[in-house]
Amino acid sequence: MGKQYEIPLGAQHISLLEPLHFKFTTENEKIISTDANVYYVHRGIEEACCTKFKFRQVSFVVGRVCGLCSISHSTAYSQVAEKLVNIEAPLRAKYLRMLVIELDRIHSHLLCLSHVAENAGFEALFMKTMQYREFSMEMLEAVCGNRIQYDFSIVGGVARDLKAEVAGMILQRLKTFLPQLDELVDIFQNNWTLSLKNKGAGAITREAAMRLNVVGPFARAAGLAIDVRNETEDLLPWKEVGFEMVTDTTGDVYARNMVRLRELYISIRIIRNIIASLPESALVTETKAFPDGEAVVRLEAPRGELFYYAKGNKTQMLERLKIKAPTFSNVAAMVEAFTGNEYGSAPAIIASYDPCLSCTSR
Amino acid sequence: MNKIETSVDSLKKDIGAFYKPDLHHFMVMNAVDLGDKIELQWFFCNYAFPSAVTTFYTLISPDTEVPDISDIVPSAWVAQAELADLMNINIENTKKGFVLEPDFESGPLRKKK
Amino acid sequence: MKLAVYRKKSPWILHYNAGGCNGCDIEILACLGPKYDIERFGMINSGNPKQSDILLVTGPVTKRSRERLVEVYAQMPEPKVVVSCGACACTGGVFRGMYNCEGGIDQYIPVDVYVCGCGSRPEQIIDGVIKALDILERKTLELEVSVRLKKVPVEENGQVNRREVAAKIIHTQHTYE
Amino acid sequence: MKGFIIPVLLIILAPFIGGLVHGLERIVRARMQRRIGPPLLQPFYDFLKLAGKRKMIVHSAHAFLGIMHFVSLWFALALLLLGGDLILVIFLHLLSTSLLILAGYSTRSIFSHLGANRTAISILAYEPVLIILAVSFYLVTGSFETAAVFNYDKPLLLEMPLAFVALLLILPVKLKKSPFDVAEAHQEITGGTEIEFSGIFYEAVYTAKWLDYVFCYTLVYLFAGNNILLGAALILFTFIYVNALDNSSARVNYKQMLRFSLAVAFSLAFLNLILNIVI
Repeated sequence: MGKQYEIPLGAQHISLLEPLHFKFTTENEKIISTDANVYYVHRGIEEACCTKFKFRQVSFVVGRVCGLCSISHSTAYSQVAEKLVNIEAPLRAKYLRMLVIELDRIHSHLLCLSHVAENAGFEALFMKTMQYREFSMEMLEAVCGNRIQYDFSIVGGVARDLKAEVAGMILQRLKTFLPQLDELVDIFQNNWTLSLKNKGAGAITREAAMRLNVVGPFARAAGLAIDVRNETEDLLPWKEVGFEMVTDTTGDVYARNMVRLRELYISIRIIRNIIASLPESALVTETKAFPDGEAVVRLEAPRGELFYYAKGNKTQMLERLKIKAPTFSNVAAMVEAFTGNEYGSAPAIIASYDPCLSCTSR
Repeated sequence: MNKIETSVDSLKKDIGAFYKPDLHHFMVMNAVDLGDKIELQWFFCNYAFPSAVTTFYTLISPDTEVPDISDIVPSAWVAQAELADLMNINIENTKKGFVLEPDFESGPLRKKK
Repeated sequence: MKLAVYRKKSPWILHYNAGGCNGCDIEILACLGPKYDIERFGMINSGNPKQSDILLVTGPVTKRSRERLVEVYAQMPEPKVVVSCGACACTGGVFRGMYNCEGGIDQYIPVDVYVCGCGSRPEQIIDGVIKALDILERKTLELEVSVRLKKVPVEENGQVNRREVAAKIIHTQHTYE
Repeated sequence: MKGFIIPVLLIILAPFIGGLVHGLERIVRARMQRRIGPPLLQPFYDFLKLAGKRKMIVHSAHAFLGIMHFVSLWFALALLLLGGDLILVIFLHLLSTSLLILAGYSTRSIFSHLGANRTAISILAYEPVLIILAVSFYLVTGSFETAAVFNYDKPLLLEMPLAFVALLLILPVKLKKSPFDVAEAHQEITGGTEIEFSGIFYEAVYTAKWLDYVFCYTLVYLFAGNNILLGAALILFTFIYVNALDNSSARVNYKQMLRFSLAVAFSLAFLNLILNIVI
């Protein structure tokens, strides 16, 4: 028995993007138990959505829940509001939503991978991934008009159309991105020091993932096939555009990296299929109805399942809006998966969870 | 959405009979303030039929003590701690102060009288 | 030798998220990347308050992060400047008036440069930091002169009454050259 | 007299040379990462800026230990360049690192403690190899004095190639570069022992890093004997090797580092020692 140290990580730390506090109890730098405080970013958006903003404005507010997956939030809200006012978005709007969600997934996954690389002490790989990621930011800017916070999805449809020259540009940039992605896969798979750091770190078994209700790449890396895109629902026709489930078995940092990288290939395929088969229709379904009743919507954000519950009362204001972000489901497993690891791997493990605390605490 | 009514007393029995860890996925716990009553909801979905969402709901008065289901669903403590703070309801084994600072009036999501 | 000139050439950055949506934070991360490369101005993301010159803050101040914000600011040695990134950090933005938000970091710490935008583009952030460097150069060393007590401490029952002493300290105004 | 002027000049200019090396290294690393990178004189700008910052100290002993770390490292370097006893040089260097470890333990910050722990462990990783190197030099040249090495007329690289490889393997530990930069580990413990230093006292620790560059590259130069051209080539090779390694590897944890350096670097150096005894 060595002496036990308590190591605090956060709320301000160079390896963290956002305020998050972990307290590790360690023995010879081996983590024995973990304590987490994830509610630094609680702002009270759920309350404001029901008292300060009308239901058509809320899709812009919920985009600000999280800057990384703002399109997933505004799309999920738009869908739940469409259910409440009993309309359906046009097919072209659905395809454009999927296009932006997949572009957003590319940028989010690459950011996560670069963050893992930096926290593992691999600065050059961080720079390389950030460089390759810039193309997705430029494409998002070309499609939506902003690098982050797209405000693309509105109640009833989407706000902007996809121009033909932008579509051509996306296809061209994807062509240059594909060999770069192969290069990243090669480095993440074969670099010896990176695999020393990543293999076996922060591992979680399939049983534990099931017991703790893990979602997203975190669960898929452990072998739990849970992906909302796999549903055959009519909200967004993922299967039409070539979705395929990606899973791994080991559940460690390495497997999570691999799942993210392989999902990027699927995303590229989806984007190509969408651009090839973009249907012609209106962009927005107009309605004058007010929200009534209650509805739930699930959507696959880059980090996992996003869940929206809304209840209307036939006025402009919603009665209740509940947002369940992907990281919220993962908090319990995040705390458990540290046990038994070196403190030195902890920053890389945190980055590989891809935690989004502004989603979690709203 | 498949809604099943339950009560505070039979909640643990109902969820315990329904929930299978390898079949069901607990999503979140939610509460809606209906004025004098609070509606509590527990959302589950199925891995095999992901579009089927099952909801357990019950109506309680604000001072009722709600049973803790984290011995059946281990990850439920996060949702319970958040709801206890935001709705100012009593949940068994759950301390307040997880979300809000101590100097803040509790229950911001409750209806203002 | 005027050392103030060199402050401009080697600004070390400390980044703190006081409850924002991550949008501005990933743009700050993008600034470090090869496309924008702020290291060519000599900037390092140091991550240690004791060795930093510029505090980049994003997000409206939430109630739980406010103490950390003030603490991080207090740990930085003078001269230092604060740059608030994004609409939320400047005024509270869309979160202004929400129950757990304070609305803008200038409620707690003095801000030198406000960078607008939701989210701020990397070009804007770099521009804001360059503006902050001019202010950093003009800050004088008077800031670090500690205030001496002018009067004899008041003794009450044989003990120094610190509250009364503090009330009588003459606060000197910080001035720019 | 001529042989005396150059070492003295080198000793006086050591911080400047080290700063230039550091600036060059930052540019080289940035170019390897497809960036432009800072100007060459950036370390000196940092130096002058830190001189103008407010002096915040944790306690006076902590600041004093930081400055003494710099001073004793300069002494070790001076002794190395003036042709002193190599064993003494290594132990003076050990002393200066111990002062930094003491400074790390003297504060209450947990990161500082962890950094001190890890610095102590990295000493364990590189110090045995350095000692064996000194003994090998003695076996080849017949003297522990570095003056004898500087005047040795054959390149030592050919006589003890395995020792050079061992030195190359432990240099990343010494210079705090990936994959063995556990003592600094910016993303884990934000600089380790140097976390609590600020202002002019941080400058001492920052400049000591520059001296470490000169110290390490002088050790590399020893392998060239009196052949200046070969020495310059060796230093250039080592410089590129260290930076390329830094840019192509992640950080390993301290146990893996210790295992690697004791199993591979130490046994290489030991094998070299045995070969030197036999031949």
